[in-house]
Amino acid sequence: MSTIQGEPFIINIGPQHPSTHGVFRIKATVDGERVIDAEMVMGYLHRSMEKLAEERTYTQNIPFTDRTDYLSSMSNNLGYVLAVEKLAGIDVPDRGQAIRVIMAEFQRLASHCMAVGAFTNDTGAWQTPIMWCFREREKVLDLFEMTSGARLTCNYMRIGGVAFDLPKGFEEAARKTLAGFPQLIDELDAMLSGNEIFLARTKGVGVLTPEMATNASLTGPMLRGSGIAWDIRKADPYCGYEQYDFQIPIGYNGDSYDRFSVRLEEMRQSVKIIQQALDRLPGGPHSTQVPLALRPPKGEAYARVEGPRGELGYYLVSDEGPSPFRFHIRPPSFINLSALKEMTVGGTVADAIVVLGSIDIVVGEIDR
Amino acid sequence: MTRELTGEELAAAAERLVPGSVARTEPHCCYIKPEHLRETMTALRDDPEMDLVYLANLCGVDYWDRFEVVYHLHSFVKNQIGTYKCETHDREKPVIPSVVPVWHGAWMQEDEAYDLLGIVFEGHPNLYRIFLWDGYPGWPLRKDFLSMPGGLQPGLNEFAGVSRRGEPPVRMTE
Amino acid sequence: MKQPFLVSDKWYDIRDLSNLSNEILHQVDRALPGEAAYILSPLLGFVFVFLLFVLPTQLYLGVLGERKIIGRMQSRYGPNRTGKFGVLQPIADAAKLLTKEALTPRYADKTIMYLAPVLFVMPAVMVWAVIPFGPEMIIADIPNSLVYYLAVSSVPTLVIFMGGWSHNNKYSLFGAIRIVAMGVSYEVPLVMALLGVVVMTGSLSLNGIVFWQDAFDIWLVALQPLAFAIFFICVSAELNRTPVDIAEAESELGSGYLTEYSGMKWGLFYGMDIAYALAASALGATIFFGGWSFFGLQDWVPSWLFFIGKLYAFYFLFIWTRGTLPRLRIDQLMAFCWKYLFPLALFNLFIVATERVIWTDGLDGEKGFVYIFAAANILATIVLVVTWARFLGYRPENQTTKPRLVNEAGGYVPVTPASGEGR
Amino acid sequence: MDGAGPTLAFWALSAVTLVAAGGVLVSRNLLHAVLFLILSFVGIAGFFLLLSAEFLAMAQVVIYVGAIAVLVLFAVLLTPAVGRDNGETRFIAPALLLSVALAAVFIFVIHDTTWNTVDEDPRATVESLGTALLGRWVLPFEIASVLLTAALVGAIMLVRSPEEEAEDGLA
Repeated sequence: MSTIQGEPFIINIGPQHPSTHGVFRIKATVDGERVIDAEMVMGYLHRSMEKLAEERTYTQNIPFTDRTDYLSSMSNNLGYVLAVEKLAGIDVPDRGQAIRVIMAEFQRLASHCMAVGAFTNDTGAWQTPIMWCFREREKVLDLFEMTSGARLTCNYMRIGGVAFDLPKGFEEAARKTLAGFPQLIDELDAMLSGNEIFLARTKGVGVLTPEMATNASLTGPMLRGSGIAWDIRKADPYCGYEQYDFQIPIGYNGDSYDRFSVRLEEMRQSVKIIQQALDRLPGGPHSTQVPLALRPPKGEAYARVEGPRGELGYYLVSDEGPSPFRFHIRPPSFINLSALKEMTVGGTVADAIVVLGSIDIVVGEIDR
Repeated sequence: MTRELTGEELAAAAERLVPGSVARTEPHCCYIKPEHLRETMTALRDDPEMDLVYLANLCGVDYWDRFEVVYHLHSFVKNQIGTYKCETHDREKPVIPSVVPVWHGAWMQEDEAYDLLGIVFEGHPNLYRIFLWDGYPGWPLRKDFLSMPGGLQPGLNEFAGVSRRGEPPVRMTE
Repeated sequence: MKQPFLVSDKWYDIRDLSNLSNEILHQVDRALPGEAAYILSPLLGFVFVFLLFVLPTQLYLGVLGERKIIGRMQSRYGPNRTGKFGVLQPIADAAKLLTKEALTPRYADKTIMYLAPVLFVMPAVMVWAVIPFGPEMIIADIPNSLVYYLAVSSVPTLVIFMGGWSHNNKYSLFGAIRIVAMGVSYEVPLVMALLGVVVMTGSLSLNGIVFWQDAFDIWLVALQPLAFAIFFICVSAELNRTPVDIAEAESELGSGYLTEYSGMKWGLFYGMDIAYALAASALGATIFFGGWSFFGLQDWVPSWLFFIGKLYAFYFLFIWTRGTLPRLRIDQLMAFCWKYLFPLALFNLFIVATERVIWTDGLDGEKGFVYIFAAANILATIVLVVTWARFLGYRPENQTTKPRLVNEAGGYVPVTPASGEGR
Repeated sequence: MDGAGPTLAFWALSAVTLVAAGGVLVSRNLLHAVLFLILSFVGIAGFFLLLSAEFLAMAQVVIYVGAIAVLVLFAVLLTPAVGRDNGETRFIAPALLLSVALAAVFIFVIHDTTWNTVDEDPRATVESLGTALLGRWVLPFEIASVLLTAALVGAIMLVRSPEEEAEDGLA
């Protein structure tokens, strides 16, 4: 007995498609509903930031990092300033570090809200979870606006600290915002984790074995979803993460559902971290004085943070000039795409969309 | 804390696994000879002592006189990170062996380095211009690529007297 | 069968609006010669039902209600800028759609592409002909109105296929293929489920079914819960509502068969989708929720008010599922239809037929036994649903779906039984 | 069956059905042909309605328009040359001959048969249809169902892949 073989044809998922989250294209060869080949096409949003950064001073480069992963600008700022501080050997005061942790974790909350919401949207839940997520994300963005004046591209971190001290009333506002999150996470958990349709759509879809995940350099929830306990906040603590009590959530099978549930649990952990950071917010200056035209000594540095999408690394090479000789971003969502083909081929078109949603890409970061 | 392996440790490990593979050593990194690159990387990945199973970052750098490809390798269990490098001095056709057979994650990063720096990764299954379109003139991240219109030279012209480059002649890669 | 109540034939008796139309017809018949009334009566019915009911409800309560309620479910306001509470939003929508550029792809089959939205409207109007708004308020009281409904409601599948195929677009073709596969499959359990109703009530007429429910003082949703569940799922599938909207599949196919439609051509599809949902709600309310009857209260309150109330309650169910549930994949959907719904519908039919035989032959159609049957059927539904799922190898997820938590970073953490293997 | 209305309807339906049937023949796009076929099915349903056989009319719509036409559409979709001109064939002469012969037979039969006219209204109700199908004609009815079931099972078996058979414990 033979299976019925259709005529394969190519279908372009993107560049303008509701589920590619930006101008990103998958050239999928499909046989009926089954994907037999997938090719990624990107570069629609390429702005050559790495080249532009070589023309600007170290401080001037901070706004660029906002615009790579525009959904987690605080984490991007943080990774970059950490790299510069490592290169130049600058110490950050305690208060500055605590503020950085608070902001980075709030950014993780906001970004995971978007990730979880968009992912459920990709599975076909008609906008409801994403709207709930947006409701809480808005409050986080309000906090950012209160602190840095901007909502999306905050440009808040500075080399040696943060741009401004926390405004008056921030702590109460932050606690009020935080209070909403456990409820949101429980709501999402109740609505999706127990939903048979959602489980049927996500469980066993886009399975990544731990070996595959490691070999394909995946990071963040993708890696943890496959059962690898890896979190740079724990493994290589920066900004005093070793003082905070939190845990790393890891998945079981490495399927789309595990990535989703890991993100949800990470949000819970972030809430925990922020509460601890707010409780023990030290006094003192928020920043050290750093010369405007900073000239770090000759050398190179690779610093990374655990961004919402995974290991966000910055590789800087200095030649004692006022601007980096080489500025390289290790973009988590770009490298997480490495395994897209392996995860989608063999599944249906609908599965491919779910897998893409579970990777949680930001096209600004892929193309840079 | 992640332990950053020093150049000596990295070189010792590479020499132990593949004798004669180390080109030179610096305090924080270790240069591998291109002809031994893939062999050494495979050995480092599979060696239980080093356990560098994870390619954290792959990045090409243009140093005017040479191209370097930087590999940041990571071990989860040992929690250590090491920086290996591989360099080529040929500016016309820089060729470095591909490590895609060792790490699948290198695939797109090597594509990117090829697209922006023009480093050809030998043995890469699908080397193409991942961001820019086919036929794009030149390699934008090279230091001699003149990107600005009007014949302006790249550099910090707005900071008087701090132009640090310009010594080597600027070529139009058109 | 008891007579529900004595409708006075006075034209001002608003308990039954058919008196009014009859009066008008009578006057027309007297005034005009020949068969003018013969031609006028369907027109009059059309005017009464379509212009006075379908169009306003569809435009206002359908579109606006859907947007407002889903907005509330998504913790936002919904339309609130046009008029008080956004009540003029449907009109604004229509004005926008009418003034929009209607794009046509160059290689589209233009005739079919233009024809499809027009043909899509036709069945949406036609199904209302047999929906009883009251004991006499029905345009065409034909004896086989249920079959008529099913016949007419099988046409949109075809029209959607035409629309999807005509664009020469791969996404649209995907949608078209999906709707055809799904429409044909889900019609089978739907008809099987309704067959159970027909066997129990012994009537193919919608009005007859309502009379039966009124006579025995029970709604068929209690008597045949399994049939109701199957009906609801199948109707959702036929209507492309969200848990099963794989033909539109916004996130996968970018609206499937609607991808290339724009302007009012899209607007017709959108509006008529809601009209079909309302029609299906009307059918569901009629068959399973007693239609215009309300345990004798319809003698005093206009029966069509009950009907419309039930209709919107049913329609709210559609909105609710749409605002809550994710979408199934097509292979899961087809497997669900053929492996789960279809056998259950057959079981249901078997049970109902047995009960009917016992009831009429052994128990002389005693009224009280209906309630015993209802209790038995509710029990049987639970047992059947659970056992058939178990038989197909499905086990509910009892264990935690939460991820494991570790304190230290390191390599791969193997899944041990203690940490929840084999969830 | 008298009065202006039914007569008008009869001629309108005849026109629609015949034009649609002609469209099936002349349209070179396979999908258009199928759509014309569907239109002609609908026209036939209209005739049934005109003959007071509502149930037959509805069954015609449900089965032919809702199911069979959709299956034909599937068949057409799986044909590679849907939109191509499908008119050219080497069998024009035999086809013409065959169709003329067939038409002659039909016209002869229609012309020569003495058609019975029934005076009373022949109401084919659902009850009578059901009684007939499960009473007098139960054997052909059941044989037809068995045949269809066999065809269904056969079709399912044809498209099953070995992997599916292996993984499906119920098979």
